[in-house]
Amino acid sequence: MSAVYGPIRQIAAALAWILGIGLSAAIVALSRPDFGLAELVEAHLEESGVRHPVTAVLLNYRGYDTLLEIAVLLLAVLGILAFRPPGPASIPDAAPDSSPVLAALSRLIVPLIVLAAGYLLWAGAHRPGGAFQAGAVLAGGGVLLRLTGTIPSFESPNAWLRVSLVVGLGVFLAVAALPLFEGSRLLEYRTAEAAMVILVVESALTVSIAAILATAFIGAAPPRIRCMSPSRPAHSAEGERAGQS
Amino acid sequence: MTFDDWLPLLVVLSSLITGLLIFFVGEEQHRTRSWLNLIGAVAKLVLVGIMVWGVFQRHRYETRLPLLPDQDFVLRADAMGMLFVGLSSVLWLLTTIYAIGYLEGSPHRSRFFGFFSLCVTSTMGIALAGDLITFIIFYELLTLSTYPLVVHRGTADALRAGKVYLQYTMTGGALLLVGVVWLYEVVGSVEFTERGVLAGVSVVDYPDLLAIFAILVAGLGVKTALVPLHGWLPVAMVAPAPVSALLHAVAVVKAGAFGIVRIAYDVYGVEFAARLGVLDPLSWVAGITIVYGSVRALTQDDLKRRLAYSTVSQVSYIVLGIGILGPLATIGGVVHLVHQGLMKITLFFCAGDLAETLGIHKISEMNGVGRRMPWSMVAFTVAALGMIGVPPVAGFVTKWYLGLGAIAAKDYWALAVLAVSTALNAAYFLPVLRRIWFLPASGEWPKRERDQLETRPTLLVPTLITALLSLAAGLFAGSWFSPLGWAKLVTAREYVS
Amino acid sequence: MTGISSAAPWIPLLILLPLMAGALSFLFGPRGHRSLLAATMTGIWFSLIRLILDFENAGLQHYPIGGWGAPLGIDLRADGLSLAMLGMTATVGSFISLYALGYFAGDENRGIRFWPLWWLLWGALNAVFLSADLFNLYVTLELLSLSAVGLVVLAGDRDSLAAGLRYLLAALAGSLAYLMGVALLYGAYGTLSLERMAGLFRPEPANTLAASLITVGLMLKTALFPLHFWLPPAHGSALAPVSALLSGLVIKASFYMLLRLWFEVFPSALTEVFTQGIGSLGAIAVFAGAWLAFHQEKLKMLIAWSTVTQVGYLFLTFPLAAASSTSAPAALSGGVYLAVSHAVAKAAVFLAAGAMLKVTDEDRIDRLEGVGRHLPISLFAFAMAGVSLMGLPPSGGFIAKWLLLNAALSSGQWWWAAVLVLGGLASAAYIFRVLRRCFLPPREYAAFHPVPLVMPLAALSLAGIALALGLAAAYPLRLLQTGAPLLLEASAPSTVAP
Amino acid sequence: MHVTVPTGTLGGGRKSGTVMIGGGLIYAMAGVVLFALGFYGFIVHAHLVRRLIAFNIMGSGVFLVLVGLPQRVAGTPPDRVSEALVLTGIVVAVSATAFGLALVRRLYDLTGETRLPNDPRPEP
Repeated sequence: MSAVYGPIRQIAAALAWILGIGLSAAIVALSRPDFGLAELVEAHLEESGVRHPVTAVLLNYRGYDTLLEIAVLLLAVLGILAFRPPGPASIPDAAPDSSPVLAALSRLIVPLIVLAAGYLLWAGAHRPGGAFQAGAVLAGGGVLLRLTGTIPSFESPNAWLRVSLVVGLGVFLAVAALPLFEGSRLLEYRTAEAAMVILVVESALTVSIAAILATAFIGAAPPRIRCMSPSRPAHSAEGERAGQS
Repeated sequence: MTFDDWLPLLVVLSSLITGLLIFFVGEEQHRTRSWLNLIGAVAKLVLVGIMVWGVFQRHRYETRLPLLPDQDFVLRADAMGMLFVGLSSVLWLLTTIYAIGYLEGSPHRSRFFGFFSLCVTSTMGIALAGDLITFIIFYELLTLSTYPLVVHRGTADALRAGKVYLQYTMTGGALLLVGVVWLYEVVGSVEFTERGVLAGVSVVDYPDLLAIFAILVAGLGVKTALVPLHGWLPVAMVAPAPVSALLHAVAVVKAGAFGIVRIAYDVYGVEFAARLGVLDPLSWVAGITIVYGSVRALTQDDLKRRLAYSTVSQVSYIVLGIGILGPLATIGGVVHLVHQGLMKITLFFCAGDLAETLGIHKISEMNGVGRRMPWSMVAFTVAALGMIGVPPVAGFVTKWYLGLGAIAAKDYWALAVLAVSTALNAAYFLPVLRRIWFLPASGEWPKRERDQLETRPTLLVPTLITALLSLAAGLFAGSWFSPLGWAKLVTAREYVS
Repeated sequence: MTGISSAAPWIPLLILLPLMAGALSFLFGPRGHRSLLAATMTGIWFSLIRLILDFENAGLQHYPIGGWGAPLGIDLRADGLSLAMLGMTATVGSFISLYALGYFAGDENRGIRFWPLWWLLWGALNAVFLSADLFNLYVTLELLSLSAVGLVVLAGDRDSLAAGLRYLLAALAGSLAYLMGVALLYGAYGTLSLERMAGLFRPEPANTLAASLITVGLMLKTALFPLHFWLPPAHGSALAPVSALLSGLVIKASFYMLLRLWFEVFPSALTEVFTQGIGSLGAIAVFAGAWLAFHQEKLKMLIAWSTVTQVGYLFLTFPLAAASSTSAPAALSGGVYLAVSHAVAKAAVFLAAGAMLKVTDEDRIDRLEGVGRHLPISLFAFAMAGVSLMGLPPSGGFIAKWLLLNAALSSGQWWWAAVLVLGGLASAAYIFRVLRRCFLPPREYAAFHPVPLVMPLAALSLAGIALALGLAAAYPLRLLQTGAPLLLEASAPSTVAP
Repeated sequence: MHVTVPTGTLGGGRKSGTVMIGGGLIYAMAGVVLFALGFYGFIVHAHLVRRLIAFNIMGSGVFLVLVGLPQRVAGTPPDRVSEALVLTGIVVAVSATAFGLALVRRLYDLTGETRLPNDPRPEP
């Protein structure tokens, strides 16, 4: 094993060095662009509907990237759900730690989290912030509630969860497609509407991102996996093979 | 697009559609399957009849469909092709009838007849192909559609034979492909034309064209069973009799020989080929194959194996006819496409009759079988004598013209080859005839009542017809509609007079 | 750059429709997914056909998203190559979808998980083939890889999970290598648009490093030897329809990007060493893959290894296309046509094998005696598709081999011709190893579960198309060669290797 | 969480004359180092969680290069596009990591292994 493996380690080290040195040399030697996008970004900021250039790039100039990116996020959850073992959870779902202090604290802190998320969302239009930050913060709240056992785990996502998972992608797709019906291009907003459209999209994204991140945390750990006895893997593996054909 | 533009395609489709339909016929619906087969075969015969008459009138039938942006899929009816098409379509009908009787009560008949029809389809395509790429398409399709027939019985032997068959034919196909692509690179798109496309080509590409000719002949030589590429043929004898008959009389070996004819006459053109100096080596290979095949045939006790080696030898008569420059030899070679087909299929039919009726597979078991199955054995005798070259059977005509050609071209060694092989043919056929007619019956054969035929009519009738045909081909050789007449027509169109 | 800036909705619809379908199918689960399938497939085909018609009239189609246009915005673009790939995806995808209807009929639990992933994957493929932006291509690739891995682990057993993880790690590493290359190029030229980059790119050492990082990343995703280690387990252990679309479609996306980048953006960096080297890797893949395929015990593993060999063939395109301006069009058409016919044929083979496995519960090749009696249609489909994989006529595989051979001999590179021909014989060896067993006297199978007729029929239809591609090659090839910047670029002397 | 890159110059603020090295270059160099380190870890480690971490280190390296390179020249305005690209990249990396971790966990549940089957690499 290790005999085979020995060389690999040296080769990897050598490659890493070559890569590092080559790349450093490259970025020094790299020719400089005689043109940058920065000016263009500023120039069209007015039409973009937001005052913060990064948000403008994210949701308007290169909104298409963001559209696909939210699909990627959703995929993480779809993938996780794809291999979840079928059938009801074997062990009843017990909260890991149900100390009253923690519960009380979380009940206090969650409203603040929601507030903070709302601010981040609103702020995104003109300063650092936006849907992803807001969604991440909300997801944090979700994880907290899960850890305190306030919200239960789930076998397969119910209708509400499914809606909140896809609302971001759904709304974004709809908004992106709307211009097609009036003969203009994908994601082509009139300057007047842009601000409003972007706000709608951002809000929907916030909901979905929060739901996706929280589900990724909760969904990845079906209740029955929690305790790990040595005999368990083999046995559950048997069950698994029986389960799938 | 008029009817004339579609006729060649229809001729091909007539058996293709039959085959595809048969695949979907239930295993047990024998009646339906037989009818489909016969309808298909007869329809093809009619279409071919129309086409033959038209071609005789120098009428032009050509189907041309785009295959690549700069390359068409061409099916064309010319005198040369008609010879092969006519032979195949007649023998397909007869072999179908024969096979229906032969396979009675055996499994997988849908599969068998399906691939059987595909096999005939590819033969038709090979005969009608108007250029080399179209030719290759059907040539490889033939390999694929005959494999299931070779392994049909599903025994270990059959599978081994199939393996050998594939190893040989696929390698040959690969060589052919390389040769053709190379040829396209050297001279651009190549269509078969009487007297050859290269006739006008300068000798700049001389070495290339030499190598290409060698590759092409090597590729085609596998199916033609030129020594040393003949190994697959005797092994493939495990197949059911109708398959052996079709493989060895019509489809596979003839496809190879026909391909060589096309290359020599319609691509290179005999004059150009002669200038290249490729004809003599070709005729030497043919000569060696003729003698070698006959010698090996002498020692075979298994009837079908002896016939197989006889095929190895006989098919090379065609190649020899190509190799010897001059119209007379060409006539002899081209006409043997048909003659050998008729006689050899008769012999295989008889072998099948013996195996089916009396369970005879070995020559040593054939003593006195003439009294038990007189009709089949008469057919056998006619075909065997024809192979030897006894007038008035077709085989004589072939050897006569080859001989004249050899003399005309002053290739006296070829004359010697003919003499030797004739002697050898006699040496491996006459003892069989002696056993059949003059030795007392040895085997314990099922008795037969007075009013009953010696074997199933579906087996006997095709046998007698092919025997009669090989006799007629010799008797009426003078008439325009005889194979010889066509061969003369072809040759007249291939040589600048 | 020729072509028009289009405002017609067909290009974006090809991406939006499957994504929309993915969201909806996740939202509504099993309810009405048949009508969703019907509607989306109709939409995709309609848009594709309209797009092809526009292309025939006006040539190259540009679609500036949001009306910004490159370099500020992202452009979509459709040329002959994109259309060929889109057509391939739509054809294979449609039949795999129909097959899946039957395959998951008895397995609701997996069915509801399959459809959203599959729709997103379809969307990702179309997005890859239409994108004209280096970074956007990265996002589409990630979308593709994640949905592909999700589909692999759908089987849920330990093998498929391990295979999925292996695949995921390989795919992620590949994406990062690609992205690093893009970062360097963006730093050098300040643009992400393919066409602007094509105009600016100079083969200086730093840029060549970037190009090679991109190439290695994409080679990893295409599973070219020696970076193929992840493919056989993933394609072999996935569920049949998944294996079909992984082998048929997913690996073609990264191969498409390699062609696109090297023959449109970096042609000036094409060197003899690189093209001959990558060709040699392909040659090794052809023979090593065939050898391993021949020695597999399980049917699906044999097919998976056959994919490794076919990927090897694809990479012969590079030495053949770069060698001379005369051989370039034939080589590139041949390479693309091979990718397309392999997609169709390999999908057919996997679907047929899937039907056999589902019916007999037998995964071992030496236990397939006479399987044809139980599944004549599937076996026939397997054989027909096998013809294309062997490169025998009449089939798309043969046309591709014909074109590649032409390129090889016209550029005097007889050694690649040898690889093409011998490789075909090697493929024949492992395909007939499966087929010959079916002529043995049939045996009775322990288990025998009849499957919906749609499964064998879908396989048969794809196999039929694989053969039809060998007889009706004129139109697709002409489409491929009209207004395709790639082929035009390639046939310009600039790409002649020094 | 927007990555805002300071564009102050190392060699004083003089715009005229020779081009000043921008702060971006430092970030890019750091990125290269992270990329190489991450690559090494990704190859040599068998533990799947370690490999996912290594992947994330590589990723951060790429993002630093992506955002740093455009501002390697003193006085160039911050390139908002590259910053947005990095944000997108981060989200993609997050999704992939989440999926990967869940897979690792499930594989552990089934096999009790934290590494891929028949992996020659020993635990360091």
